[in-house]
Amino acid sequence: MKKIREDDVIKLLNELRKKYEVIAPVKLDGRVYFKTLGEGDVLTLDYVNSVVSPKDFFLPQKERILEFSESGGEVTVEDELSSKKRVFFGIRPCDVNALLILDSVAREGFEDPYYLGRRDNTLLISLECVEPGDDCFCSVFNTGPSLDEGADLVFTDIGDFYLVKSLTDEGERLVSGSEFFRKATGGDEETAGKKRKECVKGMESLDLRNFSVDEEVVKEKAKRCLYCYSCTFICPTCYCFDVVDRMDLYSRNGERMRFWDSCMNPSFTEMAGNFNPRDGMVGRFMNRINHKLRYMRDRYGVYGCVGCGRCIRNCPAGISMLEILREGVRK
Amino acid sequence: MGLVKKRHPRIGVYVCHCGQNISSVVNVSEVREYAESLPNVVLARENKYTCSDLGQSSIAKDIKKHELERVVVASCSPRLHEIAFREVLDSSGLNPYLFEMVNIREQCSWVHPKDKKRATEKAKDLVRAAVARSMLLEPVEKIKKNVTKAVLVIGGGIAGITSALYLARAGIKTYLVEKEASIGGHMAQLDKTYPTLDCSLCILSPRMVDVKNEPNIELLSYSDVVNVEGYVGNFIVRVRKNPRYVDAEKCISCGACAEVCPVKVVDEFNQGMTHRKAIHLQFPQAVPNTYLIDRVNCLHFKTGACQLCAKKCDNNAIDFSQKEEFLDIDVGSIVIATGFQLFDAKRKKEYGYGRFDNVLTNLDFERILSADGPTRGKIKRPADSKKPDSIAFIQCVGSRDENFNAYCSTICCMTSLKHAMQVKEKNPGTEVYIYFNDIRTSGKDLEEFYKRGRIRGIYFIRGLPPEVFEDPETGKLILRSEDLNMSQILEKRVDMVVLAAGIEPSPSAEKIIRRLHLNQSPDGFIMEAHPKLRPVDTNIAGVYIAGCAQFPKGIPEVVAQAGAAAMASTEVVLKDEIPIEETTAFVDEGKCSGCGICVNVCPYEAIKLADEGIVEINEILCKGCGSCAVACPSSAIQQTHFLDSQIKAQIKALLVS
Amino acid sequence: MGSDTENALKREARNLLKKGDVDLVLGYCMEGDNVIPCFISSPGEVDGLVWNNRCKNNLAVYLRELEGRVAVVAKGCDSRAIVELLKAKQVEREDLIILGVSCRGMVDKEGEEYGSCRVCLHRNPVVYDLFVGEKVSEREERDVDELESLSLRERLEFWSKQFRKCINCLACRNVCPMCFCEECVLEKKDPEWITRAGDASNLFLLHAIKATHMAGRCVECGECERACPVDIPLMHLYSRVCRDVEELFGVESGMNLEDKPPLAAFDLERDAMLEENEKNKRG
Amino acid sequence: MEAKNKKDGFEPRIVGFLCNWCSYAGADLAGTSRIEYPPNLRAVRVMCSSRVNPLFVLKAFQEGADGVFIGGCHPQDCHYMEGNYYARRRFMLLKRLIEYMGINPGRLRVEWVSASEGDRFAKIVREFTGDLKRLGPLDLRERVCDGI
Repeated sequence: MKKIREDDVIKLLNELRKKYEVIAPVKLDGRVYFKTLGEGDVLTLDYVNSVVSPKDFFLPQKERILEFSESGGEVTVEDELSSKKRVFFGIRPCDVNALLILDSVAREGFEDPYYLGRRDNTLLISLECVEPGDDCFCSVFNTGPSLDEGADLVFTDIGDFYLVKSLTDEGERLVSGSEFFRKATGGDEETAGKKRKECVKGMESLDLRNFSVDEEVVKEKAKRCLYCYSCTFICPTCYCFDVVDRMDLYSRNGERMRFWDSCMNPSFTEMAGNFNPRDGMVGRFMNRINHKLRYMRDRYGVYGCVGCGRCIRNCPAGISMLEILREGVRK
Repeated sequence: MGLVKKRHPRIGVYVCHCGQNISSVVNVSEVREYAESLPNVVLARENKYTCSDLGQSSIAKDIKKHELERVVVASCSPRLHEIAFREVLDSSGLNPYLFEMVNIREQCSWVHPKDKKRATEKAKDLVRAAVARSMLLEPVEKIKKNVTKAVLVIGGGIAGITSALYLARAGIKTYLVEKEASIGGHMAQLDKTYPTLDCSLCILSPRMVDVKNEPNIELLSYSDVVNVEGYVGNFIVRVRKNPRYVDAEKCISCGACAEVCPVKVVDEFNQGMTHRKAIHLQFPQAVPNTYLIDRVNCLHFKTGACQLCAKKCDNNAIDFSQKEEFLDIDVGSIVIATGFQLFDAKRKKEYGYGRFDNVLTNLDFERILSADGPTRGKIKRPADSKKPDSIAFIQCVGSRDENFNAYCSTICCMTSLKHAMQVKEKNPGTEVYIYFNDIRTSGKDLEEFYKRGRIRGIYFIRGLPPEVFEDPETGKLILRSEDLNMSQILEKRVDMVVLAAGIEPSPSAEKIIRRLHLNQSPDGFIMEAHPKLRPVDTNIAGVYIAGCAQFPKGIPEVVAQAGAAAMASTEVVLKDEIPIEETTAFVDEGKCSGCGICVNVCPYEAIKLADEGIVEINEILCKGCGSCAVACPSSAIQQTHFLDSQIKAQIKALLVS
Repeated sequence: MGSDTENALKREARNLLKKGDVDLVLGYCMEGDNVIPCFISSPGEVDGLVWNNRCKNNLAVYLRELEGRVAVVAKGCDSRAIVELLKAKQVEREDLIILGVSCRGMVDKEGEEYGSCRVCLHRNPVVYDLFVGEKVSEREERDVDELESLSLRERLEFWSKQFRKCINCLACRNVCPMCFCEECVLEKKDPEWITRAGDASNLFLLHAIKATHMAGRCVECGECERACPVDIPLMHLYSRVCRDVEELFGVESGMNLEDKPPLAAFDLERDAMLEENEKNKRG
Repeated sequence: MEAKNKKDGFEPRIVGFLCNWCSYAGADLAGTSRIEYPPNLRAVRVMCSSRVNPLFVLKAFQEGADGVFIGGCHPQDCHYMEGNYYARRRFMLLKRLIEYMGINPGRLRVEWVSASEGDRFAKIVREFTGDLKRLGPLDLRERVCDGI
């Protein structure tokens, strides 16, 4: 086990910036976002979690996936794959678990080379949580506040220092190749353990063994839903996207773009000719809940929710995923 | 319906030299080459004159040979030749709306002669935008509608009578609506007409009778137009027939009823200078020649009693139970001949009309001169029935006056001159003065008429008196003025003053103007579509104007214009069907949320909120301004040929560098 | 705050449901320590109704989707939204019973008053069938907008920075009680005005277009700002438009059923004068 | 600061929406009367100024226009009677909005030009082009995306 002084973290990241693109939390208008660090950016270590989930850096809100052009009847296509080396610093354990879910989606069957290009070239340095946020419920899914797999390095706040645990060889290499890390003591580890326990205590504990989605409850909540679908945009595990070809003026050359879409959007399932198999708001809401809490589990063996609490925090109609879980257990 | 491929249409571009009008500034070859390089352009040509027969036929040939699906011509303003080029497409089997014109003459070569390089760049930009737009053009189908073969003439003065007779005699069903009890209008009130000094009713009356006898005319007198709906070729007009309380079928105009009627009221036809009964005939020659009970004054309607007239009438023509009736008539076109109203001379307070008994208007004086009038044609002072020894006429009362009407009322000079000559004829000893600004005599035989007046010993005084005073003891009227020709102050004491009150638009036209959204000139008259070339057309297709509703004018001009309006209105009703504005707005029903904001901005009431909570656009009423398409927040309304997508393509293409 | 008002509200709601005057009461209730919108259809559930300073939601947004006769709890902004929905024929007056309540400003979980509430000018309902509680005094004037003191360049920078945060989720539109278009022009595909996968200038365009569409419609309830996950100060933009509409055309949206939509009306003489003034000021 | 060094030789790009009946005809008259003006304006012909959606203007700015011109009939002369009255309100408001968002309202110019005012049309384009030269390039896309 190693540790690093809090003041040295920024030095470490500056060091890493020489070789990597470094993504880290910064404050913007008083709230925290992940951002590619540039000159003049101020790193923040004082945060619960980011407003927008880290998925934006792996499955961006919008991206160009290929370019095409036509000339003399021949069409040329050029893929845009990323192989840029990156370090993602400060990702929370819940969000690391969310990436693991996205990984399953991207790797299974039809591979998503655009996502994987970014994912496989990014080192994750996770920051464990020592104090839960108001809406956090990772404890329910065991996706936090501590982390044992999924990242390359895990930092734990132990006061003036961060305890550093490496989970992969690459993480290990990074630690051993840097002058900022020093040996941790048994006391450090003890402090970290205590802090983790404290943190869990402050959160909801639910036994999901008897959980099933209570559709009546969900329907009742659906009535309230305003279909703003910001929950799906900030959710770290929602991965639905739309693809559109943007053509030039003369419909000869163009680019293929993909961008986030939402299952809550009425046009999501709309077909040519205006038929919509999932017409109606309740149906769309139900699908989102079922997708998170049933279908993902059936398919990948894990819940599609990691308890980051972003949707709860942001819902204008006060709809709470945790409440749905509670009701599902209560039943 | 043919198929138009949307994505890669085959485009032909023609860049015009226009002799040297364009090519002396714009590098035409460079523009053509550029056009050729644009995707989807299969050919680009240069022409010396694209609009020439040669140019047009080369386009026609290319359309066939090269299977062109879009044609772009870069030449002069589309306002000049767009229609001609569209016809080339039409006759070559391509929808005429698959054409786009680029203005590189009026808006390029002619205005940028010193900067050839940038003028050429601009021409290229414009061509690029036109090509981009042309790709998104869609064929537009012509809309045609059946025509109702009937005409409505509103107003039964000499203008309306003339129009109605022309139309009816041409075999067209004509409705003539007159608000008064009889047709005839102001002309029926005149004694004589200038410059011939023939008796007004003698020439008018036979025409009035013709109207009565003409089988193609349906005369609706004592009636008002209360509503007009529809559009050229298919107007629906609602007319209210007011009750006369006298059965026209039974009344033989014997006048026995009026003799026994106990109610005496002021007679409007004689300008209030005599009295009539509550049951009356407007004037002896009235058409229709049917008596009428004036409901406001009739004792029966006031008290429920009386009915003396009914008891007296042998034919039982009196019918107190008559009610107003509403008729809906269908017509293809409308002639508006609502005439004028006389300027209210009381508004010109300085002249004392209404205050001094011996101050009259020109129309009052007509009645005094008339053999049917209050004095049986003898000229008498109203105050004491004394024969006047001197009469002064004051011109431009309410006309050419910034306080009232700035325009010249056209007819007052000759009217006063006519009156002066009639005075001289009847009482040669009477002194006659005409106070004037300018004497206007433009028109056939009018200058000669003026000369005749001058040798009759009429005094013409340049310069209007600012005020008329009355000597309370003698009743003489005192006029002080500056004689501008002699540069001296004049004072005249006369027995009588006649004011040449001007002409104003008739308020009875107001409702029709509003209903039909007719354009008005600032002075309130109905505006013609073009002051020279379309003098009887209005801004609304199928609606025409005749007579003083358009502007003050003399009888010959009124009659000529009435004939023209009749002719113009036949242009519509002689057709079986007529084309309708094609670049109209349409609504995508699936996208309309029914908020109705578009209804507010449509000046033609072409948009209605239907029961299903979406709007409907009447493509016939729509004139294609496109305002609704902008008001609609979801762009559910679009304008044909000016689609959002087409305009967006233009904007983008203009700015691609 | 509010327990008298809350009890009165319960009384009225119970009455209406008992008498069968309405099928549904739309109000607020608690879920945990959250206040959430609720739909009450039987007198027995009425006890769950609450009225306090956490009832932030504009309930008008639900009205278009509800069937039957509805009694709706309406504070100032809710009632103004209802007026606009009525004007746009999106709801029927006879299907509504408006339970007016006056608002003292809503606060978030931390007890901080929402921005839109801090500057609210109409806390009392403008239209209602039954009024519950007491009226509150209203602010007379709008606050000075701090953005006004910025230079043009700074303002463009400010908004660009804000819009670069935008993740194009359109929550601001989706929660807006005034956004009821069948197809939103922001998502239109033919033509596509906003390139959905385009650069940030598209987001500038998106928010500018949305602002033009709020003119004469926005009731300044602040739902958009609360729904925005990335805290774009949208109410600055829309309040600006409201202020402009008010200054120019003398109309405040949601205040009067008789008002014509200001951009679908004109006043010949006044507009000519305005045009002259504006030209002198803005070129 | 607004793009100082770009100003030299800068030629503003203007998109002009002209109504068919008055402004477009006025622009044509400028041509037939051979009244010169700078070639910076590219016209888009619409039937009425009321067809010009504020979003056309915003789109033009986004696509790189330095200025947008809207020409309609004089008040009371609209071919469609009321169109320019709606246009007038829409663009008064839009001017204020773009100003608030940081675009100089002088970049949007609305004028009523009759079919007989060829000289006036030319004068306006001359003036507007000059104004925009002084303001420099707008570069909205670049400035929004990169914060320059």
